[in-house]
Amino acid sequence: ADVKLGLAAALTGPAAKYGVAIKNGFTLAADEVNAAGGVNGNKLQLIIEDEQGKKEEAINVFKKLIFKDKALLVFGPTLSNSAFAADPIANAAKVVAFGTSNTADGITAMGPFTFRNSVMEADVLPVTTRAAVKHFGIKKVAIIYGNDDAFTKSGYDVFKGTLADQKIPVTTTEAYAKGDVDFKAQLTKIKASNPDAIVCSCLTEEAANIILQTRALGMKQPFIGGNGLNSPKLFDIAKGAGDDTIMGSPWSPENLTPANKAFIAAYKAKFGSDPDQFAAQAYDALHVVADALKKIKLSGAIDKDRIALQQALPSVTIEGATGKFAFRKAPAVTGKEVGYDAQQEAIVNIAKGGKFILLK
Amino acid sequence: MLEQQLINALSLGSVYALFALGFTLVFGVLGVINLSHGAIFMLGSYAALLLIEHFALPLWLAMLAAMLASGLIGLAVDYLVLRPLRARNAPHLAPMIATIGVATILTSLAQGLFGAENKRFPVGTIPEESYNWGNLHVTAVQIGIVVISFILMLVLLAVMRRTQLGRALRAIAESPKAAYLLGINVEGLFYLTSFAAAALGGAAGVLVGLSFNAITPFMGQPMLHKGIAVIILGGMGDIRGAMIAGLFLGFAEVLTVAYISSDFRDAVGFGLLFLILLVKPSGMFGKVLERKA
Amino acid sequence: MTATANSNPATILQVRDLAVSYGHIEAVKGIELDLKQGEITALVGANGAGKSTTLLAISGLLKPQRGQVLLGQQDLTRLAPHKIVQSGVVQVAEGRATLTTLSVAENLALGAYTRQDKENIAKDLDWVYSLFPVLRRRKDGLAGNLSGGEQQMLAIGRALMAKPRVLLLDEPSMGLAPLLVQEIFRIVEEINRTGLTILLVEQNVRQALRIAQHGYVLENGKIVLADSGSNLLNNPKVLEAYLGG
Amino acid sequence: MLQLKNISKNFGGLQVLQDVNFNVPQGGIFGLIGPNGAGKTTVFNLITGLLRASGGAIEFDGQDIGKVAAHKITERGIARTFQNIRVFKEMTLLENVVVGMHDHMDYSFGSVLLNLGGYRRIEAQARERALELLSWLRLDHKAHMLADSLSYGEQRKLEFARALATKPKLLLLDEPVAGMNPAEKTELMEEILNIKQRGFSIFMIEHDMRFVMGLCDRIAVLNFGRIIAEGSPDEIKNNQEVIEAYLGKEDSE
Amino acid sequence: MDWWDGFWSTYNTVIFSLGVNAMLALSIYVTLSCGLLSLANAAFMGIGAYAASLISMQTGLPFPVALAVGGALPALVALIIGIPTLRLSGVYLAMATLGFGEVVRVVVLNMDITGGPLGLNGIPLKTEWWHIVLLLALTLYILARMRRSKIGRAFEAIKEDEVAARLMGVNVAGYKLLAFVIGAAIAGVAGGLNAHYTFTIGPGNYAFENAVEILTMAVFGGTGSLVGPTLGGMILTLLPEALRDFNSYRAVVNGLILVLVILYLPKGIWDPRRIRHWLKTFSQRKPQAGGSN
Ligand SMILES: Nc1ncnc2c1ncn2[C@@H]1O[C@H](COP(=O)(O)OP(=O)(O)OP(=O)(O)O)[C@@H](O)[C@H]1O
Ligand SMILES: Nc1ncnc2c1ncn2[C@@H]1O[C@H](COP(=O)(O)OP(=O)(O)OP(=O)(O)O)[C@@H](O)[C@H]1O
Ligand SMILES: [Mg+2]
Ligand SMILES: [Mg+2]
Repeated sequence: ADVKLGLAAALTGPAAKYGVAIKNGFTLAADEVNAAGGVNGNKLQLIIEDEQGKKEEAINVFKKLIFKDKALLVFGPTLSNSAFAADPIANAAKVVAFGTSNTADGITAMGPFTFRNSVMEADVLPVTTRAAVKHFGIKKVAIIYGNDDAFTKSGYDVFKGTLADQKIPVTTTEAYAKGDVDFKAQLTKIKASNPDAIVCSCLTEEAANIILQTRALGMKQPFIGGNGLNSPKLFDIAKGAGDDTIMGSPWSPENLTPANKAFIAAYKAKFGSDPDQFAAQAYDALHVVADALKKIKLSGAIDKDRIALQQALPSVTIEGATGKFAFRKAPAVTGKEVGYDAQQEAIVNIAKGGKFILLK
Repeated sequence: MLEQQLINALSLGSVYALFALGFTLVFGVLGVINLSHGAIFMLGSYAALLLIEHFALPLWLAMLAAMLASGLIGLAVDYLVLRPLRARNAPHLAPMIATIGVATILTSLAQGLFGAENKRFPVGTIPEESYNWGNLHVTAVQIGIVVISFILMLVLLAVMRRTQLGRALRAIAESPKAAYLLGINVEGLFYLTSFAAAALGGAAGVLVGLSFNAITPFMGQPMLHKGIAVIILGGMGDIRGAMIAGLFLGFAEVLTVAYISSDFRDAVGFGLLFLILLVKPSGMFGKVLERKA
Repeated sequence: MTATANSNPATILQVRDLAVSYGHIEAVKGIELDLKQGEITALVGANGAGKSTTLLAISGLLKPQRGQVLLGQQDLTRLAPHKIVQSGVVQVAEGRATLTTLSVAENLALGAYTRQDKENIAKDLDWVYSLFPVLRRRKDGLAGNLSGGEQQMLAIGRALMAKPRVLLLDEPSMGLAPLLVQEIFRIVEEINRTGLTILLVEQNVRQALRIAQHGYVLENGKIVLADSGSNLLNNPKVLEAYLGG
Repeated sequence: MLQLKNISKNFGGLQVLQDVNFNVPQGGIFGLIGPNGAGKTTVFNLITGLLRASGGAIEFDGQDIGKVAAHKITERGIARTFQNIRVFKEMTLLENVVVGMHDHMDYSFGSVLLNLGGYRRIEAQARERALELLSWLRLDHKAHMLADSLSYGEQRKLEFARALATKPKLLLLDEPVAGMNPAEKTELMEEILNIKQRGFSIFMIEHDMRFVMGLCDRIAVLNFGRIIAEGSPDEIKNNQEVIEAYLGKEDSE
Repeated sequence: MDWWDGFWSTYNTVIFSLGVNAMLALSIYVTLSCGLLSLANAAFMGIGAYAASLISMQTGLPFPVALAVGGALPALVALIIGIPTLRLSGVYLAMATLGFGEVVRVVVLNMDITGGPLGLNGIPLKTEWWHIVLLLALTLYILARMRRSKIGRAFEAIKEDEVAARLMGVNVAGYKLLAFVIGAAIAGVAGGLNAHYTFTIGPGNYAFENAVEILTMAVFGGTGSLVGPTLGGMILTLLPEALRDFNSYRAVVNGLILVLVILYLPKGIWDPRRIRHWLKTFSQRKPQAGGSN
């Protein structure tokens, strides 16, 4: 019989740029698994629903996938905010909610059925910062971040902590809001504070624009960023101006492991464009689940099978597009059972000639 | 740093003013807050982008064509949506909400057609390097925006103040019925206004697309918010008011970043709007012509 | 009133079987009117009889249910409102439709909006200013600052700027002080003497019929009486119903 | 009962009223006439609290009402009609009149919520009274129609009924017969006399001389913001200054 | 019964939202019925949601207390800002209240107790279906009673002609404030209910778009009676669910429906006169398709 796996992704609305990549990653992986005969003879069937990046929609979609479609597990939702709304539903129904793009703190504290393979910024940014400081000999930095977005704000919080830990003074901290396109006022202020580098907790499109405007103001500082910058779109917009940007992420197109090379080639063949990190993590997530499914025997009683899957997942380890992957139990919270975070090495990249290469 | 911030403010303010020009024109003549203006602005940007990417048109030509295209969209919106509402004398809320529907439609169509990602104009569409005087940096687009928005405003003002057409538009703004009885082709001028306003919106879209490299289906929304603040601050339908209020908002935002905190930048527009309305209930430049009894 | 020599001038505007409705309410129920070249024709009737409705339909602002308005051979009901003005039928609407946010001079300039003979406009402006000297004195002020009577004069002056062949006046004396009422009627007569055809709607029945060559009485959307002005003024029915006995 | 003492009013630089003094006596009909723009409506707006005087005092029944809020002035017993009709068009005639009784409907929010007897009784009484007022003006047969469907003249009468519903001691009428034909004016004249007979004092602005002279006991004449004459109709009719400023040469209308 | 269980667990959030959105639409209906176009209801909803959630999360107080505070706090804020704001009329009031909403959003964004942009997560699930039914019914009952009293008539009179209402002895400022406060309280309670079944709230949930959405629900349903907003809130909640099959063009269809309703049903979906008219034409000529106009 088919194994039904639900996917709740933001396919329309401003978050669609991630949601669509995520959907692509999943369909690619599912097709691969099915082409190889499925799991224990069962085909994987993806049921994809649009949650529009809105919390109410995420709840509705989760409920539909869990109670109506009887999915064995649900992937998604795309944004951390939506995950805070939807994951409690899954935990209450004892169904695994598997996030591939939720990096915010506290996601996996929601319950034992919450899993994610998205690496938390807290794991990545300290490594990135240390590498950047060493590479450029940085003494002081300025920060710019989006202050009305959960992702960029938590990235900022981590950066702030990291910089304090590593005793790097911050010359000025500037914020912007979603939809802003003109950052010159903030950048002029940063320029006056004369930092050695600019730390940017931003999403790709804003980062690209920020970089371009920085150069237009005659500033030459390199940028340091996290996950949000890890996209070829950065260079579609910023072109060469993005060079010397240092970015840490679990996935890089330059990471030439066989698994990654195969993924990139297959993705290009299927969708005609370069994959990004969101696609890669989605791709890996499906393989993680397929691996877990191999270890269990489906009884056909959905409730039991769901719990069996939850118990099989934590021990899965794979060598995927994002490299070596394993789960680790989320930090404990009193009085509550917790879920599982990703245990993965961060890869530090530097932009050269309009793309990210590994920083040696 | 102050000099650079003043330049930043001037160019940002001009962007707001440019967007608000068309917005306030429709508001002034048709008495409608056309909430699809942001979407039309966005489509103008895409139109020029397509023409340059696929047909390699020179920028000025692409810009004119984009203005034409967005003007036609504005005309279609007027014909299909606003005209029937006028015909039955619908209260103000109706066109406002109908244009929300239009904006939704246009935005999601754009997303279907062009995707959700950011686009930018090809490198070299416009000189990208900045002109430097010592520590001051100004780009060609910045200069372009300031100059173009001032020219457009002056032209629009001259038309409204000094020509028979402008008088006719002001007559319509005050009383369509009186305008009809003067032999003014009121419907025709409604269409013309919607067309012109949308074309101005399209032009703003192209210039914003050029200067910020962030063309997305959603780019109209934040601009619309600012635009609303600007046209209300400037007084209903007041072209000069919109221009001054646009600049004012630009300066307010930039100076907030420079001297207070960037955390509050986006609250400045509406915060000021709120405060100013409390002190002066008809906006900074609005005049009230209401008799009591 | 003396019935003067040219006793049989040509008809310039004809209303044939005109009916106008607001939704389900029929306000004008098939009326006939003839306006003779160069004459004043009065249309009188109680509140809500349908007078303003008739005028609005002639000007094309209301779509008639049926019937025609003929200016010479031309059927006005087929024309857009601005074309009707262009063809020479101009209305001064009820309630002083002055444009209060424009200056007096701008109001007058807009009066000539449809005119093709731009060279004569200045001359006509002088004429209007000589009819209403107060307008010349206030020409740069906002029309909204004029008093009620002055606004009424402006509205009439503005209509004259269109160089109409037929002038429709809807209650020009409403709300005006006695002195001004006399002044307005004097002006209407004066304009008429230049050869302009006028359709005058008035509540001020006595004065209206006194200066009008012809009159119609409208009741509940129907014409109930049509006669010369002076005959109507002495008609016992009119005396009773409209002049308060 | 109403006294204006040295009232002046300016809008920005425009001096609209200057040292206006007059008394409106109890029980009769007092008229205020004057050219367009003389400031008559402004006087009403000052009395009813819609505008504040720039100088001077207004006393009603011996109390200063110059700074009292408009709705409180209504409570004290002054009601008015408007020059350009302001009926509530989307409400029925009956509802229009019941709104006028706002101040006289004393029931608590609680009795509304619980639909208690007190609330129901007061509502029923109000409706009854409203019908009665409408019948004074011969509008009762249209009580349940929307005010919008009334003709101009009927809307003016509805305004009367609504004003009467506030139980005024003094009724201010701003050009009550504007836009009516002579026959209708005659009819309305009778109705106003009726209302006076019922014990209301009336203060009216009107341009129709037959109407004013026929109804008023006393008349004041306002010209360019100043009172230029006050007296009985006959005195006013023959006052040279009034003829020049306002009446014009003898005319029957 | 199995079928029911499955249906209920799949759609109970949607069903909850039906009631909550009906309450929100009613909250703006109250102000509209008094002639006030206030767009602050999203902000009031947010204040209520935050207040109620914080009480649930940080104190051991029972849910009814949390909801009560969620209604009372926005009412208090409305009382304070209403006094200066309600002097404004028409679009100016709309924009000032929109500005207020934006200020609230930014304040919430920059506060620690509210979790800034991350919002509050892990709000306990406390809302049950009968809470919503009860509160919606209570809202409807109170509003219906008010409509039939001098309060409702005062609201209506103010909406039609403020000056005339004032001279009928209506304390215009007072009643406007009352409407504003009642609207705020209803929106706040709705916000509290909503927070306790969506587990998370953030400043983005109560922004410009949400304000406009609430208004749209009311106007879509029709603001002539209580039924209209209730229906409007419910239909616009269901619409996206019903349109799920249109996939990426769902928003287009959504927008189109909005435009069509505004164009062809001027008084909203619920227009008793039109419905009666339809029923009549239907029963009269049976086989002929298409109603008139
Ligand atoms: N916009 C409208 N909607 C519905 N009915 C209307 C409208 N305008 C006028 N009516 C009705 O049509 C009828 C004729 O009105 P009209 O204004 O033509 O009368 P009139 O003779 O000009 O009266 P008046 O002397 O009061 O100006 C009246 O019964 C009036 O109530
Ligand atoms: N709110 C206002 N703002 C500015 N000027 C005003 C205002 N109200 C009235 N005026 C001016 O004050 C003067 C007197 O106006 P008012 O309405 O009192 O005249 P009136 O005597 O009632 O005239 P009418 O007989 O035409 O009704 C006019 O010149 C008018 O333009
Ligand atoms: Mg009329
Ligand atoms: Mg007056």
